[in-house]
Amino acid sequence: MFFLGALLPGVRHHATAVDDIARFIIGADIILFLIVVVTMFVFVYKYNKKRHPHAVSIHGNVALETLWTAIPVVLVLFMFYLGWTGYIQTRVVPKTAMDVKVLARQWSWSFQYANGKQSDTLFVPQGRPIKCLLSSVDVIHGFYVPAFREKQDVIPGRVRYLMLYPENLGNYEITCSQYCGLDHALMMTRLIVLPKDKFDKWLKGGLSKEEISEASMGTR
Amino acid sequence: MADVTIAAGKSPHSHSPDGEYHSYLENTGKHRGILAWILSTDHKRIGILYLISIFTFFAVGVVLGFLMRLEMLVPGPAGKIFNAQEYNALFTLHGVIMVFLFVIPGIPATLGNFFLPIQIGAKDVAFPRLNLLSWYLYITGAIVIMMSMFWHGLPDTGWTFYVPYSIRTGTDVTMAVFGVFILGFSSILTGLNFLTTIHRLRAPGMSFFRMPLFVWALYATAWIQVIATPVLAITLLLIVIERVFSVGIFNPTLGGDPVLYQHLFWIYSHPAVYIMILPPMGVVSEIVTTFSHRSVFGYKMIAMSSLAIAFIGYLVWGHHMFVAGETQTAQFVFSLLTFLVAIPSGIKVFNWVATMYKGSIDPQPPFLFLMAFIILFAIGGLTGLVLGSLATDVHLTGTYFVVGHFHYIIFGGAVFIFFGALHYWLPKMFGRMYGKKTANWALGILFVGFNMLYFPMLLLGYEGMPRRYFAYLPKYETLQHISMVGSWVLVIGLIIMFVNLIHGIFRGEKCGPNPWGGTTLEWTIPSPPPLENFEEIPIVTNEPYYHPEAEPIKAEPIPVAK
Amino acid sequence: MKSPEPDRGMPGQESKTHEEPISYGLYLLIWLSLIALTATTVAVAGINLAAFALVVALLIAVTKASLVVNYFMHIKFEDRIFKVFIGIAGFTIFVIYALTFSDVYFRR
Amino acid sequence: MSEITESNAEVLGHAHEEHAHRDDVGAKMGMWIFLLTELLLFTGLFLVYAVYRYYYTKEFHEAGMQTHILFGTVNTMVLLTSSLTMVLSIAAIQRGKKWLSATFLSSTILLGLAFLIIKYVEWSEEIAKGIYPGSPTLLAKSNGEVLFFGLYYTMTGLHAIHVIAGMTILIFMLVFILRNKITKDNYTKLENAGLYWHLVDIIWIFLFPLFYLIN
Repeated sequence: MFFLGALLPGVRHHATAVDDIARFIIGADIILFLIVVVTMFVFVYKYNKKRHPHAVSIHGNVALETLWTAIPVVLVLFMFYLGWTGYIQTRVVPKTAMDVKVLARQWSWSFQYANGKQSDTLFVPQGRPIKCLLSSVDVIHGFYVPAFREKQDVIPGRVRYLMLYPENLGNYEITCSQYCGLDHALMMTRLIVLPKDKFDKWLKGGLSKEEISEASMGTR
Repeated sequence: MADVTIAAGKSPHSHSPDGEYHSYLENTGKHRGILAWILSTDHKRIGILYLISIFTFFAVGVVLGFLMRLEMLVPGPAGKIFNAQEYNALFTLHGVIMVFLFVIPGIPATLGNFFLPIQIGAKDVAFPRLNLLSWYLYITGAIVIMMSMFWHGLPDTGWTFYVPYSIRTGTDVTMAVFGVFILGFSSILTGLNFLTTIHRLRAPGMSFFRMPLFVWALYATAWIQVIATPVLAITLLLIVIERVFSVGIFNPTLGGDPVLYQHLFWIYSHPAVYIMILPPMGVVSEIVTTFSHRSVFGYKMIAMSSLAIAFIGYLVWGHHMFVAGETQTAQFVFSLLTFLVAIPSGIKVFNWVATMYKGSIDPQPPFLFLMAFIILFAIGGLTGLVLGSLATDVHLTGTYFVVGHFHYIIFGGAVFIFFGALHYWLPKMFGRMYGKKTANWALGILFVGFNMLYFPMLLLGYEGMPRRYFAYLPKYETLQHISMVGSWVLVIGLIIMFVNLIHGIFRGEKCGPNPWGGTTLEWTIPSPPPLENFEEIPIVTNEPYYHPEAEPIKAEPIPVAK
Repeated sequence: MKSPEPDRGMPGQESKTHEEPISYGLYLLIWLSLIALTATTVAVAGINLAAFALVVALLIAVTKASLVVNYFMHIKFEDRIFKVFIGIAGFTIFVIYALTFSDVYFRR
Repeated sequence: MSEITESNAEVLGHAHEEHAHRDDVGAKMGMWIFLLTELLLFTGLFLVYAVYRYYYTKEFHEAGMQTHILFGTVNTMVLLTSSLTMVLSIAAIQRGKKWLSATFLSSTILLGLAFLIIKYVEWSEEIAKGIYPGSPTLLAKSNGEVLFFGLYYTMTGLHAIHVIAGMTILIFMLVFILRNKITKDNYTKLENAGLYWHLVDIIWIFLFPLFYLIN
């Protein structure tokens, strides 16, 4: 389970928090799985009719049944707690957050900044929380940034939001996670985290293609 | 603890001393040939009609799924076998056929129809003609769905028919949705029939807590079918009304709320998962006790947890919509309830394993299917915990992880045990045994193929690959290829298994009425069962799963054979 | 009014309904109450009760429905299991509303 | 769920000792379960209504003013009366009065027809005003009103279909009474048909205040 980070390198902050929660749950899962499956195999071996020709009927054991109800209850309640606290952190909107309007349509994304600048790639400055305001002009789409472990469906007729905390420079995928028709699979774009000064320059329209690609080559 | 055995349990041949009787397979009615089957109101014949039709559609669904995996041969959009539109139709039809034509009717309509009346000591279900009608509705619904293929183009919405896409798309969604609507009524009528049968037609002495656990599971399932299916029916009808009469109901441009559609859809479709999984759970309880040759551990607990699952299945539909813009209150409530739903299912697994304790286990093919079930179902259930937790669900929902999880539960859980149930009961239904060695080999291949096919999906999902993509990024290629090869192995396993079973039905060795040493009522009558099931209605005087050879717990030290 | 099945306990007999027919008068009385309730709900609708209007209208509707269910549909005189069935459906409906509104109510 | 442990299982089983058995309670139980599914079917619609009424309280109010309270009220009375004649028909057959029962049943069918005619007049008036799904007049209105009328036509329309289905069943029952297939000793069919008719009535009892009495 420690390979989770290796499966999909994340950005710090929320992504690592999600991976930690997943590690805990999957770890508990593996232990539970082994208990059940190993016990089963032991029983099947030990009480095989060759070794154990006369069965013994046991109709139940209240203490045991209470125990194996109570322990999982506590365990899953703790999992719930982890999941809930991990989630609500991502819904907090800090005052410093920058608004970006995200418009989804069949089958492309477009991003609009406060100064009116439009882009089909999401450029964001490093270190500043981004509040993506999601809206759709046609059907339901899903705004999904795997590296950030963040996702939100984009519902037509409504504005939803999603918080991004770009801590590391880099170039990440944005995909559509809710089936939206013919080219659903191709509805992809990039999230590029630039250093703050480069971003400001880009926002004013002064950043060349080379500079952009160079800036976004940073660590992934 | 009972002091008397079941009346007919002593001698399997007590039914007909001279060994001559009319089995349900013989034609005794006025019709001949195929008419004798499609006009029969005998629950056993209807069960077999269902069995044939359901596995026909299963074969179609498997082919579609196989083609979907084949599409993953090349990553990019170029050089594909199917174009995007065709792939979208593939997964839509795969979902619709597998969910509505195979798994939901699945065990209840086939083996439930066949064995429910026998297991409670009845001669038929409460409404035999209604039973036949539900099969006709099933066929009608299936034909209507198939007609959508030849009308305006294959539906391409996914089996969930989410609005507004399902309202806007030009493909023939109306037909497909209407077909599912008809299937809903078939399902409702089956549920209604079973509920009345269980309440009214139990043999003398068969109190609720003497019913086999399979009957309990069907009882709980029937309640879900009856209470939840109408909600789906109306939801789908609203889509038809919206498409045909352009009435504004869910359409956001007219002020409608697409999320409300999702609520209504999942109010049915989450409980529907329990329609799929509860009957297999009942079968597991039967198989585990038969082959452990002892009574089931915690009978009441298992029976009650069936009802508990049926009930709390209604409380968690919102977890399909965590990222669909639910309010935080709803997210909190649904996530919490989702975790609590895990408990009764977990309890059942513990009970089954505990039933093996100090049993005398005879690992025949059905039992091996059960072991495969426990492994796969455990993986499915435990990955469900990752999805129930909000923080991780946000990352994983809508990805391959969900696809993997769902298939572990439904295919690895429900369908594997459906296969196990076929291996368990086909000798009873046809009086002939399949090749046991071949069955074990088929299971082994299925198990390997299954895990090769679906385990990579869990990893792909964590890597962030969304589902329903006809093209994918090159970085997913290795896992996709493993998964594709897994689908080939799986199909080979399926072919071996079905050939073996069908060969067994027609050419297999004749087997006695009770090849496994089962204790429920169906094992007290000859194989194949007589037309009337019971010559004399049995009188039940003890609890189910009474094994005369099993020693009570307070017996002398257990003799262990060296 | 007792359970409609006095003969249930006797094996060998078929279970048919042998209930005491309810008098025409009682049915008429129920119908009159239903008509009166309809008149009331129409009359009340004319008064401006603001938010309570819906509550009052629904309360009257529930009263009318329970009269129909209990007397016209004989549920009052049926086996307990029938009431349990209705209870199951009613509770499910309650759950469906409550949980849907756990989302919808907090949306604004 | 203590009902499940009912100890009368022993006696329940006897029902099929006779091959061609008759289980009236079973038949009624099946009917009730079917009615519950019908109830759940409309629950879905009422849920949609409830949610949209919550979203668009004002618009629903506006739109509700445009429905005909008179038609609604008269139709409620008609349907309630048809329910009365329905139970009277059963009460009559229980007492062995075949012709009285047939008369009451016929009046139920006629009242059902009256309901449909009034409904037809009402819908015609609305359509004449240009209010029907997809009409320019309706689309010019606010979203909430469009949804209200969408639901109005869907729900009353679906209810009308149930009335027609109910009448069809009742016509069969009338034939059965006249042919002595439904008698003093065997009237469960009629009872079940009546149960269906009452359910249709109950649904209308809820539709009425929700669509006609929003003032």
